[in-house]
Amino acid sequence: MKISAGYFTREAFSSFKKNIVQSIAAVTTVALCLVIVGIILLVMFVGGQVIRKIEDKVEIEIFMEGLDGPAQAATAGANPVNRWNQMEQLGNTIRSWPEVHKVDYISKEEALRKFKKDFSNSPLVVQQIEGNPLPASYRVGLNNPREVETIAKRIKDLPYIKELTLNPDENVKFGQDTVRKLFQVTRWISLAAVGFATLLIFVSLVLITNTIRLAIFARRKEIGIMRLVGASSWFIRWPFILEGMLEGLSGAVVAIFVLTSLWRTFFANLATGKVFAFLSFNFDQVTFVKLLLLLALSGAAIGAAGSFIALRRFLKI
Amino acid sequence: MKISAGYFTREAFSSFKKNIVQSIAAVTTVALCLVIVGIILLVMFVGGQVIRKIEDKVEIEIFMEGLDGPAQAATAGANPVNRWNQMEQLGNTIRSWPEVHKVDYISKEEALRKFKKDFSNSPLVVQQIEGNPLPASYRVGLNNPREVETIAKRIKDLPYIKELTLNPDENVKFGQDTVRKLFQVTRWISLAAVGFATLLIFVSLVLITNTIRLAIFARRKEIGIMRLVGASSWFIRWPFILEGMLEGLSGAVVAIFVLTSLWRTFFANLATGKVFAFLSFNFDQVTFVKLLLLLALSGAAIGAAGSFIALRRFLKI
Amino acid sequence: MIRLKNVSKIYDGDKPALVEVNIAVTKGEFVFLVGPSGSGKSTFIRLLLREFLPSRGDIFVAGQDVIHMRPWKVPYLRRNIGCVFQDFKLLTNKTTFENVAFALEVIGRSRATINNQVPEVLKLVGLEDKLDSYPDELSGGEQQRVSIARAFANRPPILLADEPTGNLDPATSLGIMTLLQRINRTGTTVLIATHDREIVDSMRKRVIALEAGKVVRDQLKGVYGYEN
Amino acid sequence: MIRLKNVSKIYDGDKPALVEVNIAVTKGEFVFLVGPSGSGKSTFIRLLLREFLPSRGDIFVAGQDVIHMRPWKVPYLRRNIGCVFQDFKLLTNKTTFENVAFALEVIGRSRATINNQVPEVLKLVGLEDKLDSYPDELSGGEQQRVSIARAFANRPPILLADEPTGNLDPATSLGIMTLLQRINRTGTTVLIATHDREIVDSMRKRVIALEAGKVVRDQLKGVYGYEN
Ligand SMILES: Nc1ncnc2c1ncn2[C@@H]1O[C@H](COP(=O)(O)OP(=O)(O)OP(=O)(O)O)[C@@H](O)[C@H]1O
Ligand SMILES: Nc1ncnc2c1ncn2[C@@H]1O[C@H](COP(=O)(O)OP(=O)(O)OP(=O)(O)O)[C@@H](O)[C@H]1O
Ligand SMILES: [Mg+2]
Ligand SMILES: [Mg+2]
Repeated sequence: MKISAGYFTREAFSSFKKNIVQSIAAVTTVALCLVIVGIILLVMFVGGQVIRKIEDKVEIEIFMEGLDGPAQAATAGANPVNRWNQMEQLGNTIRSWPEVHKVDYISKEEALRKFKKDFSNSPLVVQQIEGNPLPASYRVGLNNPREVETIAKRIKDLPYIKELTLNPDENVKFGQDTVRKLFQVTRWISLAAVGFATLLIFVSLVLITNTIRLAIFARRKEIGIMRLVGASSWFIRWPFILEGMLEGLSGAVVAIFVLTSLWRTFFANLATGKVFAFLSFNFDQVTFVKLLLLLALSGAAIGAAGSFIALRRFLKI
Repeated sequence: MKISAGYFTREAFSSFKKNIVQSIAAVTTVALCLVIVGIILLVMFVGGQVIRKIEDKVEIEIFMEGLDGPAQAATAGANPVNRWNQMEQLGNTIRSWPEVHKVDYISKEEALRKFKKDFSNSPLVVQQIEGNPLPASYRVGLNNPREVETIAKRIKDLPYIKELTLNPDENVKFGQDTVRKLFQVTRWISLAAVGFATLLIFVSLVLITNTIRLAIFARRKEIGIMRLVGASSWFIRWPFILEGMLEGLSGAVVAIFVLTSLWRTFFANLATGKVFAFLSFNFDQVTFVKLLLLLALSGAAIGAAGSFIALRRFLKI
Repeated sequence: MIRLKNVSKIYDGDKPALVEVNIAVTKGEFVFLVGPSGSGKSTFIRLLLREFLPSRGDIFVAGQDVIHMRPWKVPYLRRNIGCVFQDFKLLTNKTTFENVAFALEVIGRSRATINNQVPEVLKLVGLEDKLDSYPDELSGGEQQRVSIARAFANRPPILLADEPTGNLDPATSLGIMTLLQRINRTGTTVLIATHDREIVDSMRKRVIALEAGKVVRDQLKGVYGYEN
Repeated sequence: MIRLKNVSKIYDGDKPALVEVNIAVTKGEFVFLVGPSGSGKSTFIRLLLREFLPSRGDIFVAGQDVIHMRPWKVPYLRRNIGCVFQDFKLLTNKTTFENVAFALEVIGRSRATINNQVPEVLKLVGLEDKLDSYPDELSGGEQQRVSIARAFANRPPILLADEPTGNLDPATSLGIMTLLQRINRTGTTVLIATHDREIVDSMRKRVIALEAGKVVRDQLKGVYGYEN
């Protein structure tokens, strides 16, 4: 058969124009649905980063009794130089684990400074403190905060740990209850967000195919006539599919335009603005452009698929 | 004219049945949109309660130097009984303010117990504490946490406050920076949620009227014929409007069914479930039923309005 | 009853569909409108129904100024005119019965009257056993007869018919024409656009002939009159 | 070319539209199908097009078994049949030109051929100045002629016409009939359902008469033959 792609394309465009009411309806539907889905995806992305930032605050603290550098170590009895070395070694060991993101050393002085600041309301307490009774500590940050329990357990099983902390179970801490609760809450929020996004995407699909179905339903007579004049199924189908793609793509372009404006005036300010500055999340352009491309592609695909599905019942002989 | 409501109703129902494809499309669209809007409203309601719960944790602390009941007061010099009375009076005054929700007294003993618990990792610190250097304090909870700054200022200006706290600016505290940031964040989240909900409602309106418009557009010939046979605008309009109401209402009923199921399996569990138990928000049935009624009403109204609007261009003579 | 004064109608294109038409039809007349395909017969009828306005000229129907009429009054004008459309214009979602009943519902007839009159009217056009068929379950001629039945169901003072027998066999056509003549005798003004030479020639009524939009002949007791 | 064996068609209702029809039309024949309104003429034609299947019986068109045909082959059958539909079945979204062109696009004709042939075909039916009009900007007779033009545009071996002159004046009708006769002489099988007594009587071709779905007459050089 000598059916040219040119004919189908011409047909699709002219039909798009001639059925402008239905075309506009389809384009609007696609655009609005994609805007909503796009916003949800952006919010989920930003929210995900915020949650990660919050989760990243989860750390393991290791309190080490009366040790603060070789000099003071001398006062702590036993073999001070040896214990100091053990402490260094402990830090290095932990730092070498791939799951560990950073290991910070808090000296006794730092601990005391922080204590004095915290109790500035109770000068009597501060007055009573003599010398520096606070222990030095390591703060261990993890790449994946969810591994905190495993890593804490592994730290407790390290050599020297007993000597350094005297009582590992007490002195290797990660705020167990709060952390568990935090992860429960964040997981719950993530699940709800994913659920809602999935629902929205599903709803969008239904609404878009619905609109296209209605548009094609209104043209069922036309399709019947084409059949009677001897047009094959694909000959009828192609222009409709291309028209659907055109509608989907136009809708996606509108959605992309809206999302970009929203992004410019809103989300982009978030990163630099004061409100969320402390979260300082970053959202690279690449991800955004990828999202837009995904939207455009989905728009075209949904439009085409919608037309294809809607046509089925009218193309039975 | 002897046009009976019966005729219009019959027409509306029979047209709903005869144009079942369009009817189903309209009902689906209404249902899906209302489900989404309903979920957003529920989430906003629950989220609002969560935010309030978090904001309610904002309290003003008043630290009072070396005072803990008439007995110990004696050791603090000056006129101990008098100061004790002043303290009682302070508590009562604050408690009498309408903005204040509760005033809790934290005695010196309680403060010490908490201190010891917090420093269980540093036994040396606890060892060094002699007697009880910690001050007693009031914790003031507010009805509207956003008034915290005003109330704190008012407390600082109370009589006796200087004698009781020595330095009101230091010892009347409410975590100023954190509180400000918290309120900024919660306000931002609320704004975003309201914005998104508004957008969703707007989108729903457009999508629903779109679908109805398409359905009516497909029947423009029919409308033209009715005109030519001498039907007045309202004679044509009524069945369409009733049909739109029927579609909207059916959609709302479906949405109500879906939302109720969701509510049963999901939101209701939240209140009792473990995850959010610590927030223990309550969501009374009345609010939920009100929401459902609102949805049903909106469904019918949107359907009717959508039909009315869509008809306009076809009813011009 | 029907009066056109210098009426011209030019559609978007250039060629006019009607040119300076002056016609007066008095109450109770029976008129044939003839002319070759595309000569403006349907345009003439649609102007009387105020489906659209003429480009120039004045039109009066049933004592009303069709052109300067308020839009909301148009339905009342149309209720005075029964019209058989060339393309039938049946409501595809309604059965034969409902299509005819619609013309009565529009003027607020009671259910009882409708249930009574509609089958009667449909019997007159020979469709008594097709009451519950939808238009696309009817043959071409049957659809045409539904359109005819609807046009006179509410006994309008004016009856317009655009090619009412184009899809009917000669016998049925004659039956319909006899029916229209009987309706005419009760005082109804009847105007029929037709190509049916046999019928025009045999009935000998007033004939208005159009050609390219112009009235070329207006003859009492005329004939179809175009030679092959 | 066309063969029906014991074909009956009963629509959902009770009364059959066609009863035990046995007809054979050979290649190059010219046949009139006559009968009163509702006698089954359109049903006959629609069966040949496989718009639907008969309730009983066998149908062969252009050497193909219409009933046991694979669905995907139906379009190829239809490309062998040009059909003038009683209700025209024009694509309302396409102009006169595009409507006729569609029949050629369907069989994969090149743009150049189409641009060349379509105006020629439309000239044959007298629509050379309506190329860019949409169906609802055409008079009834003009629409009918577009349908006729589309039916023979791709020179099909079989031409079916359902009431092709119902909306045409006698002169134009005669022109169309002469045209169909000319097409018939080039070897095309032509079958015309019609109510036009004048034409049937003057042309003296084979006449098949239906009545209530039954073939009551099949006569070479026949006449319309129903008495009023
Ligand atoms: N809506 C329209 N837009 C443009 N031109 C139109 C329109 N309607 C009709 N015409 C043109 O006006 C002319 C007269 O049309 P009209 O329908 O009045 O003819 P007619 O006498 O009824 O013909 P027929 O006997 O074929 O029905 C025709 O040439 C037609 O093409
Ligand atoms: N889709 C259908 N469903 C039910 N009955 C139908 C259907 N189509 C046609 N009929 C009935 O079948 C009978 C034959 O119809 P058909 O259209 O074949 O008649 P016809 O000879 O073409 O008549 P006309 O000259 O009026 O066009 C009629 O009584 C009609 O009501
Ligand atoms: Mg006409
Ligand atoms: Mg027929």
